[in-house]
Amino acid sequence: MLLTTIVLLPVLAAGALLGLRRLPDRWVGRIWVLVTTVDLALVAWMWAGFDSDASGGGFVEGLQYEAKVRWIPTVDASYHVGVDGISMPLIALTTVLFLAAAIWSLREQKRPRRYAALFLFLQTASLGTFAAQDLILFFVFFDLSIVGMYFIIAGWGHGNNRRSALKFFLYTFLGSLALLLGFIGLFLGGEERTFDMVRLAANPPLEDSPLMGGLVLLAIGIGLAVKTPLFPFHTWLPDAHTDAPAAGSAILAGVLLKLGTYGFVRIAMPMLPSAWQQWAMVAVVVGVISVLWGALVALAQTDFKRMIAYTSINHMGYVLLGLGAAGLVGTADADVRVVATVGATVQMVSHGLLTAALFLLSGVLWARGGTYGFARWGGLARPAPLFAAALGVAAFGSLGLPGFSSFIAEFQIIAGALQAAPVAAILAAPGILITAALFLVAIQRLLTGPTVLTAAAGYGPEAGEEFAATGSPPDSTPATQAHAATHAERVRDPGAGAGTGVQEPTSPTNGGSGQLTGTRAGGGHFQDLSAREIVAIVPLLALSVLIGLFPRPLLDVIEPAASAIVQLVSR
Amino acid sequence: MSHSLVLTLLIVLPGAVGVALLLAGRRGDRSAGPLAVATTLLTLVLAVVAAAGRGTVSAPFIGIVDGGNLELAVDGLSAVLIITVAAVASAVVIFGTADLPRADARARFFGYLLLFTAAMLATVTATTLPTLLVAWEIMGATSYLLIGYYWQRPGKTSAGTTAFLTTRAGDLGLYVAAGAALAGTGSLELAALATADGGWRDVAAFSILLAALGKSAQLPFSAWLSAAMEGPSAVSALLHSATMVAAGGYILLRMAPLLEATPWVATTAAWAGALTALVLGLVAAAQVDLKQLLAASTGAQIGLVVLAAGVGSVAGGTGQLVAHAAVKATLFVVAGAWLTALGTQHLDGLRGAARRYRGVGAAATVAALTLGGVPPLSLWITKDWAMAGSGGALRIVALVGAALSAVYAARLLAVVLGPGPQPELSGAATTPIGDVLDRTRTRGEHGIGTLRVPTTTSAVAWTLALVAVGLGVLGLPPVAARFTGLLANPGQPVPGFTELALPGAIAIVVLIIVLVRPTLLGPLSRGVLARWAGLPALLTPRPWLALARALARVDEVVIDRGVEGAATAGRGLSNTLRHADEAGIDRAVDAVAARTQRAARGIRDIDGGVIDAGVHRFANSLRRLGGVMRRPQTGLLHQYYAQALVGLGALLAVLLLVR
Amino acid sequence: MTVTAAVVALALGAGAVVLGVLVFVVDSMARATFSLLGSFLSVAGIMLILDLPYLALVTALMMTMEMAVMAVFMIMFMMNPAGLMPMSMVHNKYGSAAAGFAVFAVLTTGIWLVDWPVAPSGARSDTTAQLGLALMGEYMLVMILVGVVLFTTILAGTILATGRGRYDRFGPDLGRRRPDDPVRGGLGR
Amino acid sequence: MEEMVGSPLDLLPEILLVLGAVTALLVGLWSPQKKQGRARVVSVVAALAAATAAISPLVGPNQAVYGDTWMIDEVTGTVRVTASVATAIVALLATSSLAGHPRETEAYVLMLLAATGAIALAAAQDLLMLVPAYLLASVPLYTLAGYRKDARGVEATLKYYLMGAFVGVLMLVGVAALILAAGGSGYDVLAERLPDAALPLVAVGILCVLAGVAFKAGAVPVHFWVPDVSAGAAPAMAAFITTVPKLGAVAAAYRLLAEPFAGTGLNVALVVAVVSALSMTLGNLAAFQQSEVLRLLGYSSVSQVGYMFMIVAVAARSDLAVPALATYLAGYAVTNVGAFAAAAALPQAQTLKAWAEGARARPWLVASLVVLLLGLVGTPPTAVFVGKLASFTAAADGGFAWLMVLAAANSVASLFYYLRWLAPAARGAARPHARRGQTPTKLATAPMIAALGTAAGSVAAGIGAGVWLALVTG
Amino acid sequence: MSDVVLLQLLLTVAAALVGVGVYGALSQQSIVMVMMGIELIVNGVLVGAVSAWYFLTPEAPDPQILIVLALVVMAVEMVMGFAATLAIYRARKVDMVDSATDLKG
Repeated sequence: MLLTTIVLLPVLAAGALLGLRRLPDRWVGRIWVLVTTVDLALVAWMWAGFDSDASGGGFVEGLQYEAKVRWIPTVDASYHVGVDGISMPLIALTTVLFLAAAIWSLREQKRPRRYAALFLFLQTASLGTFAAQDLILFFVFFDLSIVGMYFIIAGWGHGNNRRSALKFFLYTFLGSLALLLGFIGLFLGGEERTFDMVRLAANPPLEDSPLMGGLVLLAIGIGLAVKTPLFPFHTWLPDAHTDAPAAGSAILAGVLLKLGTYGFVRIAMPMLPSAWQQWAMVAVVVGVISVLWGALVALAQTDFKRMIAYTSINHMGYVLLGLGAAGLVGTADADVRVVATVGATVQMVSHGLLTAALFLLSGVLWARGGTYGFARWGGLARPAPLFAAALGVAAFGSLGLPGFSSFIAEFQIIAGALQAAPVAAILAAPGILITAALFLVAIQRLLTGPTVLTAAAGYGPEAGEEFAATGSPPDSTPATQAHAATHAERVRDPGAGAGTGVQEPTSPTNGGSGQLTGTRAGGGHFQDLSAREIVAIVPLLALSVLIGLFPRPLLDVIEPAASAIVQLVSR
Repeated sequence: MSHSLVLTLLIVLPGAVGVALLLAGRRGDRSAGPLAVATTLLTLVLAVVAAAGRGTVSAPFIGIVDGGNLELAVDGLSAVLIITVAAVASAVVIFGTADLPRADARARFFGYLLLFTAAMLATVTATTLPTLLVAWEIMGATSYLLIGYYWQRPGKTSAGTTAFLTTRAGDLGLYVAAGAALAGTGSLELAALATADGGWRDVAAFSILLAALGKSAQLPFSAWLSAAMEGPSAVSALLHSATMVAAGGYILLRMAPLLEATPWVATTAAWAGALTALVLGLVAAAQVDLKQLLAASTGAQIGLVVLAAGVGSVAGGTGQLVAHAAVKATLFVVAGAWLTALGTQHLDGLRGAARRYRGVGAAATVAALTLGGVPPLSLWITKDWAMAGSGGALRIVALVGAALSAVYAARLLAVVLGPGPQPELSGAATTPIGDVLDRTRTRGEHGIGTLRVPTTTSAVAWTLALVAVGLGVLGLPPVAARFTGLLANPGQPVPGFTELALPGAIAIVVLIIVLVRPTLLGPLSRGVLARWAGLPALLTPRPWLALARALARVDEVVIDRGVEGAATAGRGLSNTLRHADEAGIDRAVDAVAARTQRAARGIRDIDGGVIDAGVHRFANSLRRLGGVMRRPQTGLLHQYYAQALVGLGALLAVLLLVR
Repeated sequence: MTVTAAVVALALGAGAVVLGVLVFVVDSMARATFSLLGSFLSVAGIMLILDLPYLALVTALMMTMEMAVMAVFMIMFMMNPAGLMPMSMVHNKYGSAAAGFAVFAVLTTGIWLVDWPVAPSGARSDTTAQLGLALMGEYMLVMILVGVVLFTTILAGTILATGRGRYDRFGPDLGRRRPDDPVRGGLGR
Repeated sequence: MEEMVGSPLDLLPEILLVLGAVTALLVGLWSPQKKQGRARVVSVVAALAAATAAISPLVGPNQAVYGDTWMIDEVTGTVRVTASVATAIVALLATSSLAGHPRETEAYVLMLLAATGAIALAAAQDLLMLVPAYLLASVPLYTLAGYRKDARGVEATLKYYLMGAFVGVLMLVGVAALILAAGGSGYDVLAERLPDAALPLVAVGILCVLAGVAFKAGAVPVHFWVPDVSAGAAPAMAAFITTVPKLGAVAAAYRLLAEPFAGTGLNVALVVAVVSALSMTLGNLAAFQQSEVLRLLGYSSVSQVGYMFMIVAVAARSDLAVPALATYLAGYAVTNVGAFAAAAALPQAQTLKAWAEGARARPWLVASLVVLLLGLVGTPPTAVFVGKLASFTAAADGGFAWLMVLAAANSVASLFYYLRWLAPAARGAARPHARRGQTPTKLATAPMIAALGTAAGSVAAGIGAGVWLALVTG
Repeated sequence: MSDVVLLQLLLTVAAALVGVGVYGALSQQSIVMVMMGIELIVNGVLVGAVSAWYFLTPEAPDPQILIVLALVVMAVEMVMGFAATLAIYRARKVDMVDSATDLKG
């Protein structure tokens, strides 16, 4: 009941928001924050009551907060929810990120009611996917998340958002249908025809027909790979991210991508153990390619947000590397494969926190100047030290520095995968290096050097619509860039301009609270993070550090489930 | 206080104070200096206590397997190193308070510095791979922040980036080593690595060697040292003496049993160290910039540590590490002092600096002589001790490398002890310090100098120099034996008399020759060696960037637009088949059609590859199909009839023919 | 069945086909209508020979009426009623001919390939009674449904064909006592 | 002979519909022009009564009545309920365009009669029953298609009629061929004798009979009327024409495939699968570029028939076919009517663009459209999703995995053109200010309510699918 | 002449009528002429049904019922055809199928 409440509370609130037409708009954001806070509190309550030592560890036995109601009896589909050590952290992550998105969006001016309702709807969809213990229920929520995100990008995005949203929808919908076909294959292949995940995992179908098992895994794999996304199904991602609103990007990267990787753990591995073992090397290879491809392509980006988007591919590649390694039963010890699996799960959580923070930070750039182009920002550490600090911390976190959650994840994945797939793991390691390079270069371009501010007339969402109206996305062609450059105002810091003076930044106290409400118009001003932005971003970073320094509480929850899945996949 | 608490505090105290300073931001600037000095001094005390106490600490971390936690312990090697690190850190922090301009963001600076120190202390006490990796990587990251401390100035941040990336490239080795440990021993204990089975031991050993080479700026990773000189002098003093570069040497010494078990890795290490000593020695001799000279010499000296680890001479290596730390700290402090005072670190600009600032000048002279390996000073002993286990070609290379240290030490001495600059030299590429007599402020390439060396700096320099000299006692056999015993590593090779005498003599001879005829080195400065022997080119990111751009283009043009083209081609026929009067379609179609066309052009641009042609054909066939689908609906009934009949006929054929 | 009967039946069949072809050959709609009627009557003749007198009669009567209606209809509404102006009103002649021939060919091939399980010909019982019993028994529901169909057809045909309804004739409130018709006559008069 | 005749109570729903039709006609004949709403009330009550009356035999045992010409089972029951309910909804949503129309009454009457025809199609257990059922399900629609009597309407009527007449006689040829082959027309007789009959004859017969039901369903290659009629008829009529008779036709095809055509030496299932594949593909691809709302929906209904024929193809091959049919028919009925209702809500908006502009500042209409169109795509948890899930499963279970994959690909393709309608509408509604102070497009209330109701119903039916299935299969 | 051959010949007649009807339905421009083509197909059905009954299943009433239904079909379709023709004539003053081509694509 508690779990159902957690899942359905947001959508009910969304309905109420839409229904209460008399409610003034300014209350919408506050109610939204309130609801997400309550949801987070409920999840905390659930976590507190979660027994991480429960026997079985999850998947087949040991699910907690279970609830089951029959839905479509002829195909044995039901409303079946429950949590275990893999879904618990992701549910928590979801509520945290949605709270951050709510806080971030408190100032949303454009149709705030529908915006809030869509996010709340999306929250239910995401939570439902993580909680679902029935394939059809999983698919329902999985698909709804796509719908919700489509409307968010199409309605509140900028730049060429309509096209990006369409591409996102079509591409991920294709993936979700492939997934559905795979589910049907699981249903038909099982001895007892059911869509119930627990029963399918307990008694995996298609064990004796490698061909069908492989095909079903292929369908499920493609479906999840599109969502994750993995090379070469990733091309919707950069566009969708670039044109989505900041909070939308944060949710898309932080939560929705996890639906894909979560699906691998929850569905592909326990239900198709033989096929997963047989094809684990493919997963590993795809993971490694994604790692390297994502990192390298990100390195070449000239747009901050796009760059972050590509790093998501890189980070998700690690997850798959870890999960693939977990399936290489013959070549690695169970303990080691557990390490890789745990790492993959931690990576999901970690990436959620850090990438969401980075996307919100990129939203700061957009709010100030309507562009993410590296060429149009510079030396921001001078006017906006808080922003610089937050960006620096987030970047270091994302590049896998110890002390952050990402280190725990990547270390475990690479260390755990080495025995199973030495070549792959060694090939993936440079991904860490390239990620480091690209983040450092980004920091260098945005935060240091001469101050470059873009404060063009008509920046903000409206400018994006102008671009949409002329049919060409920002920064897509040299012509647009030239056009944009005329709007960009280069403000050289006097000290830096002299080049030799040992001078400190000219505005050392900009971070003081007195500056928080400065105007955003005019050249030479770059308003530092506002209180709202700080409250949205900093907790995410803090959580990442907390996990990075004290990972045990999280690992205690994940490990039993990871052991369970490794055991299941070894059947 | 229990031993483990001391050990914990040893790491946590500087770390916590550092973080606190960073969080305080500019508000903490005023109190940062004193606080940092107090902290490091306290840390030094703690280090001494911990070294005596030999405690262990364990904190839960990753878990699951043995050695997954954060575990620290102090043994002989660690004991020596924590004291060294803490001492040098204290000295550098004190120097920093005097050297760093008042208006700087001091809280940030000392915050980083303390964090860095904590990381180094953790590195040298770590007993598990996660611990080591955590400390190791944080050290790398803080080094980036320290080098890029003056982020406002062009080039500083990118220098930090270079340093971080190069060292991180080596760090990847530790990740792999961890994997190998897990695979080979099922645990992440450092000590267990030597017992790993099968090829995993080789993998682990080689990976750790890689990490060490990266951190210690050994060949082929040496170039970052040059870039790291962009940092403030205090940073250079810390990074290039007892920490950071030393960490690579340390880890190899720590892993001596593993190297012993994998001879080929040990040999590789030895050769890498020896060659680095040789090449960077030459590079150092060719420099015209004081800090660059010192940087290169650091690489060369640590090369001897690596050599020592490779040949199993742990005690010698450790001695070399410690002695070098003291010497190099001294020299960097002095170089920093001169930089602040004169605004230059160019050798031309520093002519006569030692005469002008006699206090630090004397310290520098002593340190430089030590560096040159002049008997009976410390490095003379430790150098030869370090290479004691080597033989044959390796020994010769090492000896030449050692001799080169006399060359650059002499070069340095020749400049700073030499006569002051002549005014008529002002036409040179770099401006010399100018007219000393008129006492006006002068400009160097680093701006206006203060023309003043604070007393604190002199004191620090002297203290360090005295320690450097004092470490010469390691040459006394009883002390050496004690030292070896401390490291719990009896049976170490010890240099005999000739092995000591010969290099000492060589050093003195070389020193004198260069001091007398400094111009001998002139040609060297104009060659490739002055530019770090082309090493930066070796690690240039350019090919990677080019690859990244190429992939990005493939990503956007081939994969993305290919997919998109295929997806939209279904309706891509839009304009061609559309009748003129039905033109009221959504703009989006046009946009997409235009994009599809652009995609087509883009695809064409990448010369007819396989993907390209295939996608093209697929898109075209879909497009044609889309046209076919609408064409039957002609509006003419008799054509409907005919088509229905044909369709039914076809179905009849299917029905009859396909059973 | 006697040979004579067989020959007559076949002759009638041939006639039906020839008349059917004539429908699309003659250049007058009136003639076409009568050709069609002839074709139907020939088929009715076949029925008669094959022991189905009742249905033959129904067919003949119904087709006669229907063709009469059709003729009237043509003469009233359609152009070129009497074939005064020879004209061609066809499209895709060869394609259609090919289609028609293909259908014929396929069907005929089938007909001559199939091994027909012909029942022993004997004295037929009262065929009309057989029909009647079936209609009132087994197929009663079919006939009921046909009744509904006919009711529907009347309604649907009327609505589709007429331009004016009760409200045009009797006013929106049906209050008019005499219908307002453009032409006098008809119901409600 | 007495035992041949069943109890009239077995046909209670149909009797209620026909009686309702007659009563409505009588009521309407004596009602003033503006007060023909009475006839509507009678019709809706009759339709709902029929739906209610259909529930108890749905639960009861299967039985063939009236000389085995009429089958009462879950298939019939499904069509009885869905067709009656859909008729009631269409009658309500037609209010806006029909109220005060001189032929308003007759429209409701014809709808009720056509619904009866659809049920007869579904229930026919004898080829000879199929023929009048076909007529009854066709004849009223010819008139309804051209109810507006404008140029487009009558053209729709003409094409629909000519196509229907032609295919109708082809079906007669088929029936004749099957009777020739089997010597009887009852499905049980056919099932028994067709396996031994001459294959060419059986093939021609099966094909022509299937052509008839495919025509009613609007499947390739006899689908040509669908887009033209959808575009030419009034939206409410188009809603009826593309929904109610299809339910019966698909059920009829299902019944044919399940029993009489199953045992022949011919691969009838494959032919149906081919028809299914062609329908969904052609419908979807041809819809890509449509700019008219109704025409787009017309093609969309062709593709939907393709999905439904998947179930037909596996009628004899999978246990899952019956639940799939029940859920898909129900989902399709609700959703398709709803989509047409959404189109009808803005009667002046013919093109997608005009619709989007008209829907501006009408969030509930847009919301309904979102639910309905995404429902047609098969987005959970709407009713069509459950239907698609069941039909995909059934298709794979029946050995047509390739068809399932194709259907999935088609679903993605269909999303594209639904979004072409949906996206501008959602965006248009987003802008609160009209551009040049145009007068807002007129909103028709009844279709608006119908759209909202069906949208809600679609979701409710999806979530409550279990209840419905329990009713049908239990 | 055996019964089988006679049956086949009569069925050939039926097939010929169907073929001619198909030709007519496809080739004629006038709506009424198209209807005539359709009538001819029904005519073929009649021949087929009557032959089937006589030669194959004289004991079963089904072919006879089929003939009745064929007549019903013919009548109903005539009615609807004329009604449609009238309607389109009223609306557009044409009676040719080729003239009604507004709806297409």
